[in-house]
Amino acid sequence: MITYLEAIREAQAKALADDPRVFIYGQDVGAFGGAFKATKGLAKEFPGRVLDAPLSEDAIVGLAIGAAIDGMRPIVEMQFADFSTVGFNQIVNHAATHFWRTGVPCPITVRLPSGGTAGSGPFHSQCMEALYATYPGLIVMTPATVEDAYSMLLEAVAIDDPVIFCEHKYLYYHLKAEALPTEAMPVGKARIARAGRDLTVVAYSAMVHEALACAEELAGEGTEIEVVDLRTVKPLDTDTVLASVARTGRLLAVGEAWPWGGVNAEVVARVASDGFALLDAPPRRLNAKDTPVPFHPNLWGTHRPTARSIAVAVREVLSQ
Amino acid sequence: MITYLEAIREAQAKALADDPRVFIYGQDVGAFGGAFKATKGLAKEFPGRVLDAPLSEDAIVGLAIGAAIDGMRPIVEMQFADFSTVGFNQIVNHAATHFWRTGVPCPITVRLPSGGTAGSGPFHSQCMEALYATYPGLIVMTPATVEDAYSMLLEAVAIDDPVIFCEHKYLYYHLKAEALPTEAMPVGKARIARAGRDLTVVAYSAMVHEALACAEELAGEGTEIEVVDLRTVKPLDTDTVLASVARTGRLLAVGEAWPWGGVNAEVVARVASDGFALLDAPPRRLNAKDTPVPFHPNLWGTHRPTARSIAVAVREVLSQ
Amino acid sequence: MQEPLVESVHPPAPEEYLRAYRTMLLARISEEKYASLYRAGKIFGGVFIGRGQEALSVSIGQSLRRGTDIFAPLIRDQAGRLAFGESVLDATRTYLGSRLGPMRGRDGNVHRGYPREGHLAMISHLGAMISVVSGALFARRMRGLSGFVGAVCIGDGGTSTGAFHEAVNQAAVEKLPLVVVVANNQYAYSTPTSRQFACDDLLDRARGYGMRGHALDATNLAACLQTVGHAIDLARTGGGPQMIVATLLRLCGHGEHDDGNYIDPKQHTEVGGDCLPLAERLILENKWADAAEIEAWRKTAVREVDEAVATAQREALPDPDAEQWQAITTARLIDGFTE
Amino acid sequence: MQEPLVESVHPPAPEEYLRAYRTMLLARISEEKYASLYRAGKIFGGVFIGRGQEALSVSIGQSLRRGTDIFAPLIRDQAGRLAFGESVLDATRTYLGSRLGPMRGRDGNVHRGYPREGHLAMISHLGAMISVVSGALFARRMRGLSGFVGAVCIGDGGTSTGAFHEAVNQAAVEKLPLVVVVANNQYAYSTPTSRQFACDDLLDRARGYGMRGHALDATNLAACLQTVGHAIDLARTGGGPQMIVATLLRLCGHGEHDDGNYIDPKQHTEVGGDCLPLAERLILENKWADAAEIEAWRKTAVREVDEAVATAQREALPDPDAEQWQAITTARLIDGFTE
Ligand SMILES: Cc1ncc(C[n+]2csc(CCOP(=O)(O)OP(=O)(O)O)c2C)c(N)n1
Ligand SMILES: Cc1ncc(C[n+]2csc(CCOP(=O)(O)OP(=O)(O)O)c2C)c(N)n1
Ligand SMILES: [Mg+2]
Ligand SMILES: [Mg+2]
Repeated sequence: MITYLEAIREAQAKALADDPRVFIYGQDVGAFGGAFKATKGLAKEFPGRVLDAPLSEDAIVGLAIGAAIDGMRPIVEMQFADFSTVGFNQIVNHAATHFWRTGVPCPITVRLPSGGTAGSGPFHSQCMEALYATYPGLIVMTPATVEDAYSMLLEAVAIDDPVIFCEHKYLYYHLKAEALPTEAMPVGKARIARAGRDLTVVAYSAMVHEALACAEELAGEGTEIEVVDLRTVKPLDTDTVLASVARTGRLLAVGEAWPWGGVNAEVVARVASDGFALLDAPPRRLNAKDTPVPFHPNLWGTHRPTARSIAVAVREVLSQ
Repeated sequence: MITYLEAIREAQAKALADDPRVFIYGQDVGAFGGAFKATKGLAKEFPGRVLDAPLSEDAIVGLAIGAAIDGMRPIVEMQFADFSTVGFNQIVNHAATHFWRTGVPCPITVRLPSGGTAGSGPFHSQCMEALYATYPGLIVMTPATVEDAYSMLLEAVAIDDPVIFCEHKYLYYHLKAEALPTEAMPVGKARIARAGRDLTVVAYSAMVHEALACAEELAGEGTEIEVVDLRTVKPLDTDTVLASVARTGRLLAVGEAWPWGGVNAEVVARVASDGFALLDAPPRRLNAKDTPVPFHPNLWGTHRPTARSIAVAVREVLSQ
Repeated sequence: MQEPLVESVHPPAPEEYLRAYRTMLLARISEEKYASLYRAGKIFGGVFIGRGQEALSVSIGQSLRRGTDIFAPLIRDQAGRLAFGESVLDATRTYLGSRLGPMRGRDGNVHRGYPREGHLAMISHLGAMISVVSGALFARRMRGLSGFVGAVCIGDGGTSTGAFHEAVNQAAVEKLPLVVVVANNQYAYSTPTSRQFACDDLLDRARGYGMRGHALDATNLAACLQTVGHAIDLARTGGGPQMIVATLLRLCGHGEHDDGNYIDPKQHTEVGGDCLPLAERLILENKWADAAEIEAWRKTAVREVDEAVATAQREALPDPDAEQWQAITTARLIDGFTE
Repeated sequence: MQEPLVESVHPPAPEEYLRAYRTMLLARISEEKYASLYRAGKIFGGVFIGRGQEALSVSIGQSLRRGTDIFAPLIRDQAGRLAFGESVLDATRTYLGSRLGPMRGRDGNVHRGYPREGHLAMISHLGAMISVVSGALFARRMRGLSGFVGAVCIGDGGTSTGAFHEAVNQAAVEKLPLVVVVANNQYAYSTPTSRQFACDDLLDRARGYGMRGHALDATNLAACLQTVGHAIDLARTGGGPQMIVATLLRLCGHGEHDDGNYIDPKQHTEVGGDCLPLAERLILENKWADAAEIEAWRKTAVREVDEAVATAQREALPDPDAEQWQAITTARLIDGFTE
């Protein structure tokens, strides 16, 4: 059995082994193996290629950009996604614009340990995928499975564009697979995580699992929901989403991020524009509440969508 | 005649005169009067209350936050909206969360000279309203008229919450009014900038004027479009938008920002969810292209929506 | 700007010293309690303690005047917080998620604060609090007040943030009465100072900002009280911003989830003195108190902590249904979007 | 770490000096041309020139080796760019929006660069280029190369950015062969240094990072060539990162839209020498060239600039219909969203 977190470690080990241009840079990623142990043992296995950085997110990303322009394939680990606000400028104004401005690609991968877990609070729980997806020039990956965590991270390092890799902390230990994948779905394509005829739930990252749990529960009541796992939010695979809505006629977009804008708004807007005639009922969104992510589990459990609140929303859409 | 820019200056003069808690802080805002002269003469008129800051956006916002928590009403001028990425963390993680976390409000106003003008290029043209609107705890204003620039800035300073004030550089000199307003529409309410029966264009900031120019042109062809000026993008006045769509049956959301996510996605998603039955055709969006904002006017003129490209999109929606 | 100050340490007034010692004791005991509650799975979120840093921290809180001054503590400042007037009960409430705690379950543990009382509520992003303290000082100066001062804590790791640099430089330009206390405890999480900076002495940075610098051995409570007190006095009386660089060792893991096994054992001999027994020894040597008295204080502290835990555990937890899910205060401007 | 270096200036080899002088002349003349084109409404975007800063800038470009080294110029580095090997034609193309310019109309003027040749394309956000140069150096070291160096320019204003601090500290920790050249031209836009920093001398910062510092009078070309050359040599030969703090005055507005009327006239007497005539005087005094030769060089430079303008003006402008509107290179991952 291999966890989502181990898959991330293994993907990095493979990238380091296969490609001498790869190195890892971030706070405590060296001998310590990272705050979550995503780089455990790698500093020893690949001497001089897994390096501790000072507490300087702007300079961490900046150094990675310079190395990438010069032909390397750096992987940056942010200790938490939330701290990427401090490296934000280098990511969105430097890495993202470099290819378009100069014709020279900037292949960095920025790993963002993302999303909420019980007790993490306002500054260790954020979902930042939409922030980055808004900027031209970035690829934004949001793997929901062990297999995707592994194969998409490999792909992130391999492609010539900057990638924001949003790995979900809630899945780190909870999610397990039998083995690492040997084949992979192409990046940029969404996946039907569960087939169903009554309603399409579009989700990504940890919310895929809440949606699947909800689907399981509703199946007992005779309702079959289809769950689409976006896998990447930029590019966003509109075709797969539309094909699903064509089958079900109903859409619920579920995301852990805040309600204003973001992936859910983008999904609903695309379906409303390009699949208007497919809809038998108004599309709906389910998001976290419009406050900072609360610290206490009692509040946190209500702040973000869960299988239970998804089920409530599904029933509402089905009733229309 | 008073310009949009002068209205911003006058609002700040009035705020300084009326409320001893107000001060202005930013690069070159003092004796020099700001890069755009939005604070012209104010340092002299209000000694010690209009202060030049070092080239330190994070510390500029941080100082304003501390002063606001301590009872002041700081106005921060970013030299360009684009540089607010460097003060981003203090805005979104500190100012935005403070009231919710502690119960103590943080009434700062951050002025962002926003949007494109010919020749400004990738780093002096950005529209950042959606970035900030995503975060709980912020109000985001996007005035499109001289009157709104004046009265909304006064309101921004008056309210107890942090406000991101997106003033559009293209409107600074181009837009003129007879006089400053003595009354104002409430903040948070959208405005029907032009009434029409055939299609609703929802816009904000500079795009309101492109939409109005387009409406003028189309009126000659017998097509009457209604233009809704959002005025604030957070809160977003869904009711006024829905009421307009109820009259016209058709929606085109127009924004100068990039296509993924943002205000347009939010508008379309809200209308699709809450006004599905009102729509006679699929809603549509028109945005800038998904690249950095180009420097050369030849490219820039095509990158962002214009009256002409809006007309093309309007005809497309009307043909459906 | 003057040369870094290296003061000869003469013991402070006994009452001051004993007050500080008792607060250190309370900090140590309360944090040991939180750590054990954490191990028992009774605390959500991380537990980060100030073991070994109490002398430095208490000196800050005790040298400040609540009601006049601003204090921005960080994760290792239980002692400073208590000395600045926080009750053990409020601290404990935050750890145990009581709805009556200052953060009402919305934020946790070390993020607590009481901004109206000048005790700021840290955000996690290191370096961010410095300019915010400056802002409060700036506000007070603008209102014509005087005699106030602000103190802000930062670690060796935190000195590498851009926020630190911008804010310290800004405070110097504005000549604010700010005391920046750098606790160089040799590690930022697992990262030793050799991977954090390359200067001979962080104190050299003071001159580069045009600030007065103060070196300090933070294992020595008398030195801490004297140097911190002096720097705060200087700032308070118009001396401009001050930078203290205190040397010590983090005598624990980064948080209670971490055993800190990467800490170089040599550090323990070089800078690893534990300020608490060292302070106790001085008390006994000076006969300011005897062992029995100290034991009685310890018992009092243990009782206070136990009572706080018992009280907080009886209190209601946050209730999502009673919660006001709104991040702004201007009700009419709450986004109408409801899901 | 050693003491800041104050070197006695002995004139460099005449050929080196004359080469630098001719590049300065070309820089000055080309920028005067851009300024007049700007006034005539022929240039989009801002025009920012390096009047008075040419001696410093040229010394950087000329001391570096194109193909081996990395150079990150800023807005006042026309001279350094040309010395590092940029053609006047490519510079002019960028100002005039030619589609054949390095930025193809996508970005403009001072933002141009040729990253494949080690000439980086600045983003506007000040401070951001420093860590990026470090990254390229880091990459080269990792690939086992040696003998390379990177130079990065920053202004007095730029030293206040968090990005500057993080990057300079990082370079010191990594012991990279980086030369950070601070051009203290007394103003950041309208802001005088008194509102920018409070230290006695920015050079004091070098020690705080554990870097060697070099003071420099940037009105003196011989001093610039010597000190910049020396710092670059030190970095190249394993001396670790170097910081140069050069003193001069910005002899123009911030940009050509600005008359700079806020500049304190006293500054002109104190630090306001113009490096170009000063360099010319030294040439004449040393009889390295006579007035007629210098006049001939000037004419050559004028002709080169005029030709570049004429050529660039004949070239096609960017065409939105021919433009590839895609910000990423992996075609299969372009977002399918089309409007
Ligand atoms: C900007 C930022 N990046 C990363 C972190 C994650 N982080 C939390 S504590 C810590 C180490 C802090 O070290 P130091 O400043 O020396 O303080 P100490 O823990 O030693 O008291 C890190 C990296 C953070 N809080 N903020
Ligand atoms: C982070 C950031 N904030 C603001 C600006 C706007 N700006 C452009 S140039 C400038 C002044 C720069 O002064 P200095 O660093 O001294 O360089 P100089 O212009 O004197 O060469 C400012 C404030 C910017 N480019 N980047
Ligand atoms: Mg530390
Ligand atoms: Mg300058």
